[in-house]
Amino acid sequence: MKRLRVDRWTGQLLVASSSRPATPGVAAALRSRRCLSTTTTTRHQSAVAAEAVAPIYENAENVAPSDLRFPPLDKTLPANASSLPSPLPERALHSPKLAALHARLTLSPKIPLQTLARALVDASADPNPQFNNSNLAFVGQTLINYHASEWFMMHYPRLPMEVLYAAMKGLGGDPSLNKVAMSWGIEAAAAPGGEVDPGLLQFSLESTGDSILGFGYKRSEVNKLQNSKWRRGVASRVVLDNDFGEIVSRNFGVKHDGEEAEPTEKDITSYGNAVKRAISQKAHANCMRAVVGAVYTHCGRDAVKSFIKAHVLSRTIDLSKLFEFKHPTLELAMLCSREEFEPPVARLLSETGRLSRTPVFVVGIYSGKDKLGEGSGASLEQARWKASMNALKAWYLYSPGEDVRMPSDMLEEDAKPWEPAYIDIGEIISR
Amino acid sequence: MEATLTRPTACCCRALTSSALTSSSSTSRLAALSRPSLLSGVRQKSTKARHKAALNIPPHPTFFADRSSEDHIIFNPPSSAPSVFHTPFKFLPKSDPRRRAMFDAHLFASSVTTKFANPTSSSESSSTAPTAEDLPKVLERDDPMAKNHSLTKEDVEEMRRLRLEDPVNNSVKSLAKQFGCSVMFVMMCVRAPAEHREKVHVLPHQAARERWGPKKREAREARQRRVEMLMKGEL
Amino acid sequence: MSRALLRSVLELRATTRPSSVLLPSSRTLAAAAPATSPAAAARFLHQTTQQVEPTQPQPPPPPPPPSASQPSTTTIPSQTQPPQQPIPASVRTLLPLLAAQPGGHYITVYIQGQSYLVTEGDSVRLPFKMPGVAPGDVLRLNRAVALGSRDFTLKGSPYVDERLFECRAVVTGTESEPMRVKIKKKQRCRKTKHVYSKHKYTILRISELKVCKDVAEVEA
Amino acid sequence: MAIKALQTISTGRNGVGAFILQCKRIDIHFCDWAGSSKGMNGFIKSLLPKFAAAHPQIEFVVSPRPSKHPVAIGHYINGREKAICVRNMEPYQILKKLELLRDASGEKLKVTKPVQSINESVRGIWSPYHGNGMKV
Repeated sequence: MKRLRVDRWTGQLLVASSSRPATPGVAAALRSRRCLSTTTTTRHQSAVAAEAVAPIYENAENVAPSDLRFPPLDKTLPANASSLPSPLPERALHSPKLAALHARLTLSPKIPLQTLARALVDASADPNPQFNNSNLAFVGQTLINYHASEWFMMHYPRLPMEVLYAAMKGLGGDPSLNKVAMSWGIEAAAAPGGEVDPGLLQFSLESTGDSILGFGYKRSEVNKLQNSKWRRGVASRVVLDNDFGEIVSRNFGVKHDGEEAEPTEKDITSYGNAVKRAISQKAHANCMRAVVGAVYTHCGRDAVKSFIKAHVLSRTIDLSKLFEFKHPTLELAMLCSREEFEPPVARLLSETGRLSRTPVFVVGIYSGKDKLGEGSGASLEQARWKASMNALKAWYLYSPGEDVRMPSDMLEEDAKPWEPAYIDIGEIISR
Repeated sequence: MEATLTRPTACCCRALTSSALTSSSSTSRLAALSRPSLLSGVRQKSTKARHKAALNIPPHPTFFADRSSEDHIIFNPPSSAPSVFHTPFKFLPKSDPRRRAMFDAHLFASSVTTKFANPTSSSESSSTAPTAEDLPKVLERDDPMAKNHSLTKEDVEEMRRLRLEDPVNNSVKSLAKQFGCSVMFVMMCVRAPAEHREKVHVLPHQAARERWGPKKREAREARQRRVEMLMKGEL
Repeated sequence: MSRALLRSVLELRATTRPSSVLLPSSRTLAAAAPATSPAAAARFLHQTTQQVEPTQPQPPPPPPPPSASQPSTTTIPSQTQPPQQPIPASVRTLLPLLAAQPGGHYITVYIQGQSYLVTEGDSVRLPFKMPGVAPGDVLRLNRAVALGSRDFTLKGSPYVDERLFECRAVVTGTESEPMRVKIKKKQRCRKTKHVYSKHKYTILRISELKVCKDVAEVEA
Repeated sequence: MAIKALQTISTGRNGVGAFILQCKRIDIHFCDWAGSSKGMNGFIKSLLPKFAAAHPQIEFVVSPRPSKHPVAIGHYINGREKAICVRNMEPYQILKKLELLRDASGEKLKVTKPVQSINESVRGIWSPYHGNGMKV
């Protein structure tokens, strides 16, 4: 992971005074913030309980008698609230949904409700970085991807880079974090606005906020890559692309690993098409990352590590289903030659129904006397392919053990001296 | 006397006389008499009144494990396919604690099938279990010429010239036989001229495909998809 | 053949010292009464509401307070432990092998007389409603008949030694079955009596299953 | 590059790592006029404050529903609802019903197996081609 002085600049995220830009060091500078046309209520975000700014209330006299019998539920709604892009931070203290979400995640009392309310405001709802969750989401994403990549590299040191990217996306990517946010009971508001309940996730389906989230550089040849058959090697993905090896694109618009998602005319109007689902998925994922960023900002490094371990790393992902091979037997032979094992030989372990319509051959791949893998198939060729694939998976999915120590464990006080971990020399590059 | 569980070798020839009937126990004899199907008097699994004794299999030895008074660990590898998360002993890196602690190799290999356990297992067990060498090789193209690496540059040039000059007579097989190398090597060195490929391979191939009916075409596509699924591990 | 294999291992005098990680004995969650929640003693049986008691004054909890997985765990004085028998030799040598095997572990836990074969992350539906527990409580299950990995099985007589494993379950809630109707009718009598029943069952999630890696340390 | 990667999404299990109460909101409707809502009105005055304080993770919405029977509706994270009509019930009976809503997970009621798991089998699925066969 690129080195980042995370603790230095999260402090200023929250007390976002207008003088300094919110997040220096992000590759693409955020759009210059447009200071809000000061309406009668000036908005400012502060970690400490917001001091009372007296928004103007409708005076109660001219309210019709029937309203008296059923007084409006939300008294604190100022008259001009709907003109603001997102609810006022002070309203967070009176939102039952927000308090319920705070308690449901058993967040520490050090995290104020205003920060949680801010985590629920997406960049597409409120472009002003001082009031949306893009900064917190950026911190959260850095931490989640750091802990996830560390977990994978320590537990499965021989994973090929492509499979590591797929595993990282399976654990910390948008689809997975969207499911985590849903499992927290986060509901989305139909449309963003100042009058919305601060406990709802606010993002707009039409105007996509252009918050750049994550590392990676904009490739100049991005359209060539998508249209023609240009090859994008793994090395270039490590350097240029984001944490999951996907192309970073300037205009936020919805990208699924490169192909341009042009919503047709019909798509834009009907609710629930692929583009809108992707926008909602990204908003939920960013909200979850913002909560992780808030936990880090208020409770520190250990708290966020246990939070990520409890909510993200505890999810299961079957790594053996992420592999797709092209020439398994050839690759196994190259592996054995590289490691100076005897060349692999396929042997028939057991078979049944050779002349019938549904034969089963169980083939084992042996290197000298040792058995590397075993596979069964309807034909000898398929069984041999499967056996060599299983042998390769057994090689790539080697694990030192569940309780292998991680570099981040060294940050605790009484950490034992570090034993060098096993680092693999790399996967087999074959034709 | 151990007898593997196989179908009882009841001969079903018709010529058996009724004497076979008297040998079976009295109760089943009455049942056999009453049933015309058993005129031959032969008792088979297919007949309804089969003998229950054949199904009376003793329970698995582990049920008789000595009810010792203390906890004990038994070693009972399952009869199932090995999982890819069990790294073979050979694949363990040198620094791995499991290798350093000198675990006996066959213990881990045993998580595969003990029947075909690794020959390095302790001596008395190898007498029964076949070693790796006895198992028949699969699809071994022991093409003796495959590993002949004595061709020089001139040979390759000569081979190219011959091939381009007269692709029909100097076919890949004849060149391989002539230079004593594998067919794959010849094809790697030289490619037939375009029109020859067109005439001999591409056109007849396309012509054959046109004659295919929908069933055959779908079968071929299904076979192609099956290979893709296999490579994705879905099959 | 497998007997010979086993004997060869037992004679294996090489010191099997895989990289051991200290069992977090620091956590002093006392072995709860079989299968009832540690917080149960603090609540009467028919107390229905979930009392969010302040946890007793334990040593000052470490600064990061959000223990997401155990919101309300209180420690109760554990009743007298069964006399500590010494750990048998076969277990001492083979348990590290069992613990080191990849591919996960399974355990047959006993809850109120019923045995459940579970792995980590399974959800168990008990055939009864457990009184005095609320969703989110953590139970320590210490009665197990068998504990094993792919090739090795630790069989208890009749129960496995509690110190050799740590199995925790979280109460996720109480589900009820669909309404069942029992129609009671006698022949030649038109009166039919319908008896409706809808029992409630507690659902547990096995949140943690750890096999102790280093037997010597457990005995210390 | 020989090995390509397939995309999957990880699955989370409530309780492993972190436990989240599935009931996120309970709507409580009462009526000042209806006699059947007498118990509910008493419950709201007496027991509801303590119950709500004990469960900060549940959002309670109390609103009148004139000339209708009192009802408690639980909303769950999987988007489903459970409504319980508490007409003519005493406050303590209503408290029991609210606890039922709190403990429920919102899933449809069905008979399930005692143990439900998504893990691979530890000892693998039996196959006739492995192992030594059974000596008879």
